[in-house]
Amino acid sequence: MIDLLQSIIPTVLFFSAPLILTALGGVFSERSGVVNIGLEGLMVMGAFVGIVFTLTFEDTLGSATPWIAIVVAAVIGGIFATIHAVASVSFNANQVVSGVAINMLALGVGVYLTKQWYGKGQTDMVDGFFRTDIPYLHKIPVIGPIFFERVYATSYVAIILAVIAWYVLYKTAFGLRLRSVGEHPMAADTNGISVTKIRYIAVILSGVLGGLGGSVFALTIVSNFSHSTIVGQGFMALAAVIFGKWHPLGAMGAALFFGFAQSLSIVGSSIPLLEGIPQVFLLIAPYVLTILALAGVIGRADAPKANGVPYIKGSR
Amino acid sequence: MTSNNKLFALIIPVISVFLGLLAGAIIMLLSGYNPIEGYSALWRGAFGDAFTIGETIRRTTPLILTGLAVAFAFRSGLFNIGAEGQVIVGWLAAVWVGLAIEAPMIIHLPLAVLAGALAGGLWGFVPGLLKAKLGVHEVIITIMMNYIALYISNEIIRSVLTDHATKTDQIASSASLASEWLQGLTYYSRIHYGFLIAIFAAVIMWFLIQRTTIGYELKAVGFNQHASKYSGMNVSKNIIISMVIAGGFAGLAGAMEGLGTYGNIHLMSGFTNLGFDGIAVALLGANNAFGVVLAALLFGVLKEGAGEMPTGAGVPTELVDIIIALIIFFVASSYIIRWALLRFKKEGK
Amino acid sequence: MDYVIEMLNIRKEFPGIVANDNINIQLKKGEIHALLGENGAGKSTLMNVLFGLYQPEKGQIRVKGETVKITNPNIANDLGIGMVHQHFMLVEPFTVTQNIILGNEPKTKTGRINIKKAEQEIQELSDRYGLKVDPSAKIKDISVGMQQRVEILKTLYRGAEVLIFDEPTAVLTPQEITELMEIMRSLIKEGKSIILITHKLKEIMEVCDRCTVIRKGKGIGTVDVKNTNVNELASLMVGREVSFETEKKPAQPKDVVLSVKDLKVKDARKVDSVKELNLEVRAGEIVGIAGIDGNGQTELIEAITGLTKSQSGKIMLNNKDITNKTPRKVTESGVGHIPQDRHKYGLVLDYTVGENIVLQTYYQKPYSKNTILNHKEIYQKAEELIEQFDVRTPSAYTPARALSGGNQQKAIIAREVDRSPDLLIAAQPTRGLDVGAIEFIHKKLIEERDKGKAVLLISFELDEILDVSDRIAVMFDGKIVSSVKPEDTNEQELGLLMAGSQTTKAGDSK
Amino acid sequence: ACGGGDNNENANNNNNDASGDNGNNEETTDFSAAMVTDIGGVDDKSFNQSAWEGLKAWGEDNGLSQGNGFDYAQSDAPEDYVPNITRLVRDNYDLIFGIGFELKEDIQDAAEKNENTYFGLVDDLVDSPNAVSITFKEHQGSFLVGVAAALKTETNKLGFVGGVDSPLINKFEAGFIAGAKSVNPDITVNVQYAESFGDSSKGKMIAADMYNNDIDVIYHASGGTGNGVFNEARDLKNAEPDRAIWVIGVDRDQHEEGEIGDHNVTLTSMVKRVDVAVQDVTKRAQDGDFPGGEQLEYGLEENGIAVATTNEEAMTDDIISAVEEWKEKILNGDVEVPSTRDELKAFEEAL
Ligand SMILES: Nc1ncnc2c1ncn2[C@@H]1O[C@H](COP(=O)(O)OP(=O)(O)OP(=O)(O)O)[C@@H](O)[C@H]1O
Ligand SMILES: Nc1ncnc2c1ncn2[C@@H]1O[C@H](COP(=O)(O)OP(=O)(O)OP(=O)(O)O)[C@@H](O)[C@H]1O
Ligand SMILES: [Mg+2]
Ligand SMILES: [Mg+2]
Repeated sequence: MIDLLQSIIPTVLFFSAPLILTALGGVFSERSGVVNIGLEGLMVMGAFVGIVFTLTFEDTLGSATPWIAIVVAAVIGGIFATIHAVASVSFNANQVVSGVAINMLALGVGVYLTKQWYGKGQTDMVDGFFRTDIPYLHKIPVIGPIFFERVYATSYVAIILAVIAWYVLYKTAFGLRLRSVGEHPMAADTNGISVTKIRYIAVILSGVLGGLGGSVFALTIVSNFSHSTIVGQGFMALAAVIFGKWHPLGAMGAALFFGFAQSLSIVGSSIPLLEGIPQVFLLIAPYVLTILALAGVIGRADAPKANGVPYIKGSR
Repeated sequence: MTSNNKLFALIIPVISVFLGLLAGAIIMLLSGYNPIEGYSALWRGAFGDAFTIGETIRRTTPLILTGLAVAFAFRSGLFNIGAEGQVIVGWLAAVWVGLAIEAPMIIHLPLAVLAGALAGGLWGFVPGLLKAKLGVHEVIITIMMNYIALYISNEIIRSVLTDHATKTDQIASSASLASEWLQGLTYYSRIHYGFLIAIFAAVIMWFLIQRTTIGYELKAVGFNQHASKYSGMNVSKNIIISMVIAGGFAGLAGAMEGLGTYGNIHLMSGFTNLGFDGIAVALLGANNAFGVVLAALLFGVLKEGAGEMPTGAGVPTELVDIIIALIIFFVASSYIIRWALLRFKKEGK
Repeated sequence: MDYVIEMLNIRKEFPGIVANDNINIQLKKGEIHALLGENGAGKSTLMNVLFGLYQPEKGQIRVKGETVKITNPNIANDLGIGMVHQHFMLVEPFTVTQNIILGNEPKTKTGRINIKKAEQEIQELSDRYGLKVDPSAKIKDISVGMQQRVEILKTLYRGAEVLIFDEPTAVLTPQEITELMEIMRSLIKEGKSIILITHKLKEIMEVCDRCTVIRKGKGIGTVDVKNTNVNELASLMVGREVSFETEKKPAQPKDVVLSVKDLKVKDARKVDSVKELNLEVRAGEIVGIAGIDGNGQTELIEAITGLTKSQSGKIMLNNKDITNKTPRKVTESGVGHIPQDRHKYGLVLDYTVGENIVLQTYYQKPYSKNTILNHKEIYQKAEELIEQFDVRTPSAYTPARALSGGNQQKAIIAREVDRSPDLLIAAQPTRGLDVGAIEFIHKKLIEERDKGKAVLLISFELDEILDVSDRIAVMFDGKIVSSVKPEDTNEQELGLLMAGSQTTKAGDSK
Repeated sequence: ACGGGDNNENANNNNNDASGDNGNNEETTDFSAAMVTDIGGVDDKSFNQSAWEGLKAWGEDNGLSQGNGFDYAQSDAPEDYVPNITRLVRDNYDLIFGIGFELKEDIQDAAEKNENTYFGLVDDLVDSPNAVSITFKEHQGSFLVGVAAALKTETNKLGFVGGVDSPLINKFEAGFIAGAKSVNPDITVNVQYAESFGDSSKGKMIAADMYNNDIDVIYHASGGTGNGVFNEARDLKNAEPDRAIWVIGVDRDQHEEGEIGDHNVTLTSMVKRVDVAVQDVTKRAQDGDFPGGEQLEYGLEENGIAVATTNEEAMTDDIISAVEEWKEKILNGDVEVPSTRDELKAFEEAL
């Protein structure tokens, strides 16, 4: 059992980290009332920037490179997300359409620039992040080896950010305002809160976190960028947002759940009692499990009331 | 006011598309390509000759249907990201029937098409049911259903429809939508009778939504569930119906691919993207049947024409994706364009 | 002359209409100034302009003589202007405290919200002005009355000197209204000034010093309340004479249409709210249910109309059992329902007036034949009813959303009455409506009675109950505690009965 | 519609002048050839790229340049194949390659409809007098890397990661297992399919699980999914440089993917010389003996399949010599390498 956990947990951690980060972005955006199915595109941007930056500076900056790379990716992601903000907050665009456009645009730009700069459809390989032992913690008996030995530090960055996100959303004035804008923008407005400003910040934050998620994914798992680097992770992150009921910790839990299910479906084939099962069942297991979990345990999830509704002054 | 709206409803998409193309031209200039060449290549690629026109129509056909699938659900306040999976199962079912049974065309073809629609409908039923009975959010269920569809269909192709092959045999000609005649007209493009089905489906949606009590209920539920309940409608039933019909449309899209374009189904190592494009198509078409047809056509033209741009003008296809994305942005932001127009008219007075 | 607020020649247009057509209003320090006008006259608009939600096309606003531009609510707040909106501006999932401090949150050094501090500030305020609230309760769990007190606290918390109340009493029970009056007086004592929008002339006479009247967007003038009277105000507002006492012939009750036996219903939070209730309504009589909000009236109606399940007991209509039947079955068996919340239940706001007119009948001939709608029939019927009930709307094709509340209500009543149901349930039918509309609706209810229909009227307005009903059933704590005739009772007696055995629970347990 | 006629001329012409100059370099030819990629461009570091390199090499030998003389059309989705092929036909290319089994039907149709144009299909069979099928004996190459793996493994546990479970990939699987077991029958091979050629995270998870169950050599035939395999291997190697962690690449020499510090986890790669095949066929067509209707199968003897030896320290001399031995056995027919799971069964029983 212990060693089963020991084989699953680290997998769960590296698989889930990008989803957690991106899902947090989704939580911020949707809590402020801006639907964001552009998460996929934001991850693409992040992956692209993360890889390009690492490729360019790996030699000069050495082992710090991936860390700087994900920060840069976060920044660019934030900038890229402002497109979504302008369209859906300032221009009152249909937020879903704008999100779809973000997805197309990111992929187009990413692959196009890759071809322009490297003359080929995908970049070379980078080293990116390596697993490490988390200082001190990995010495803890039992827990240590399972959770803190040979893991990606970025996984814990993601988890810590989830906690921070929770604190920001539920303990600070900014969080209160952000949620009020997503629930009842006019009420916020009459209290002198700028709906536009808050929503911009939230959407840009989702870009920052999506960029982080994408770059972490690329630098811990894929090691290069191409049109098929990000395929559906953004939508899984969106699923995690809803699964987690638009709550940062909930979203984290959901992402971890996905990771767990995935890793089970793979480890499963080497678990004796599951060996007989046809592979297809293991393949769909993660998704079926999710549906069962939702139907059985999680149940109804209500989006923030004003989610997806552009706020136009003086109209009811 | 309303007359204005009607006018705008026509003008705004046009302006948006124009602005999108303009932006695309600028990008091409900046990256050192000749926009004129680029766009004329795009035009040739889409309308250059009988063949390309045939292919353009062919490419538009399933997009109309997935567009309807998303739009229809939206009308009753549901977001169907599941068209992707519904397409796959529809494709599978249609081909299955196309292979499994022997019958005269008048029976076989409709049966195969119907099978596609039913399979898609079934795939829409699950999220519909969970939403209606347990309030589980349809977005997440449909996403999961997409993956399940993908893997199951691959497995069925491998171990049921074939003896471990990459693709099934061609379906019986009695189940095929392909048309020698149309192909002859279009220099062997893969245009098939499916586009008639797609148009018909659009008419069906328009009729259902605008002219029948079913549509009246679906829209009411979409707008205000409390009032719908008060007025004696069965909210759950309507949610399920809506998802099933939506799934049916997407299933038809799959049938178009299976019975028309390819005449078989092959192992898929990823999604078709028909479903995801359907989201954009639906919303560009303002979730209205007629609009969806136009939006799908726009998509079909751009994507088909895109193929010609690399060989024709040396412009990479990615650039075309960028242009499409920009067009979508401008259409999405029509509010600001409307606003600008109103402004403009005020000045005018 | 020291005016705290002066709005001069204000003009505000909306696509299609001029909501305010150079209106003037001047607010003296320390006065309660009424703003009176029909539904859709332009009151809310004018006040939204003052509060910075709308920008006027023309006109001037002065605060303490200074000309100011109020481009957003922030500026209004800074100028000491606070507004209690007609439709509350409260975030439902938030607590009372969170709603009040939203936008002006006290912080600790760590950037964390200082809830402790906030709560005690709020406590002080509510003690000072006698505004009872539960700081840690969630908005969605508290009564409308308390929600309104929260709105008031919001303005006070921001140090408002001038308070605008947009139809505060429309949603309150009589008890809550008396409390509100007290609150206003104490606010004045503390040196605040108040603009009060209301359709209830009695309230104006009771608390206001002056009253500005507007009609169809135009200013009619300002009068001193002490040298005017209800009828003058009414005719100023409507532009014609208005009769108040609704004259009606005595009722001739016939056989029982609705009979409710030992009914038990749980409310949304699964607590018993209707407890073994018994009630009968006969053809040709109007039974008024008097009671303080939150004593099970809502659940009673929802149970009868099939919107909620009843735990036990029987509901019979014309001796047919309709217990726990679906809303559709209930409607078909001859029940009409004018719901309490017209925006939530009564209308699909995004549907046209026409589409709303057939909300329960769209599936029947002639509006549809085997599922195909017949728009011609639908809109013919709509125009006919619009005509007959004089619903003020540009056309039958206008979305219900764009109608004034009064006219939205008329549309609903038109729809329900036109089906000529054996039992017509009217829940708060005149809430938020101007006297003209109220007069009209009362007439309609009595007409139905005279046609031999049974009418069940639920209202928190005692004078409405007293005017319109033939028999009054007092509801307290989920039961009918007594049944009296309007002519042998009065407001005081009713008030006591409604309060049950003197245990005054001022509606805070909704 | 489009000029089959001038096509016809072309074909004749080049037959003529082909007999004139014997494909002498630098002198340009008016024979033209182009290819349609399957999904992914000519820079997919895989056989689209390899094919393109072959075509380029041929073109440059004949002083041609991209766009005139030779070109490619990129497909981003299966539905692009037909338009791309047709486009090239209309541009009067004399020889058109379809790269990848996915183009089978479309090349078949095109060949039937344009009998004056030559077609070539890589990785599957077409049947038409003006079309040639180019397939590879991947099972042979896989067999040899299987041999290498068998000699390298210390745990006698090997892993195979496939993309989508399909006949083509099964070829790799069968050959690999056969090769490994011929060296040491006790070796076990854990076979996993990711059901995707682009799912790195799954590749990484599978690899992690395999290495975790002390498998020390993984052979992947899974395109982009392989990225995850290499990623995991490099990470493990980085943590324990002395631990034996190996990946075997596919289609082309994936040495670069294996680099980690001064180590390299790429043991070897099963190289598929699509370039050789394409160049060869084009040349023959240009010289007027287009193998129309034939089914060319490029294997070890045609140099269509090779085993990379870039990683010297890993591919020790005795491994290389062993590989050479087995290569001989295959060439002279002592060993018949299985190419399907059934053949594999039979093969294993025969061991
Ligand atoms: N946001 C808006 N857009 C368009 N028209 C509006 C808007 N708000 C109000 N109106 C119109 O302006 C007119 C005045 O509205 P206003 O809200 O001032 O009425 P009111 O006096 O508050 O009515 P009530 O007594 O029912 O509250 C009405 O005809 C209304 O339809
Ligand atoms: N976006 C809008 N377009 C058109 N009319 C509007 C709009 N928003 C509000 N109105 C109208 O403005 C008028 C004033 O709105 P208000 O908030 O006062 O509601 P109301 O008319 O008082 O009805 P109620 O009191 O029942 O809510 C109403 O007629 C309302 O329908
Ligand atoms: Mg108002
Ligand atoms: Mg009102």
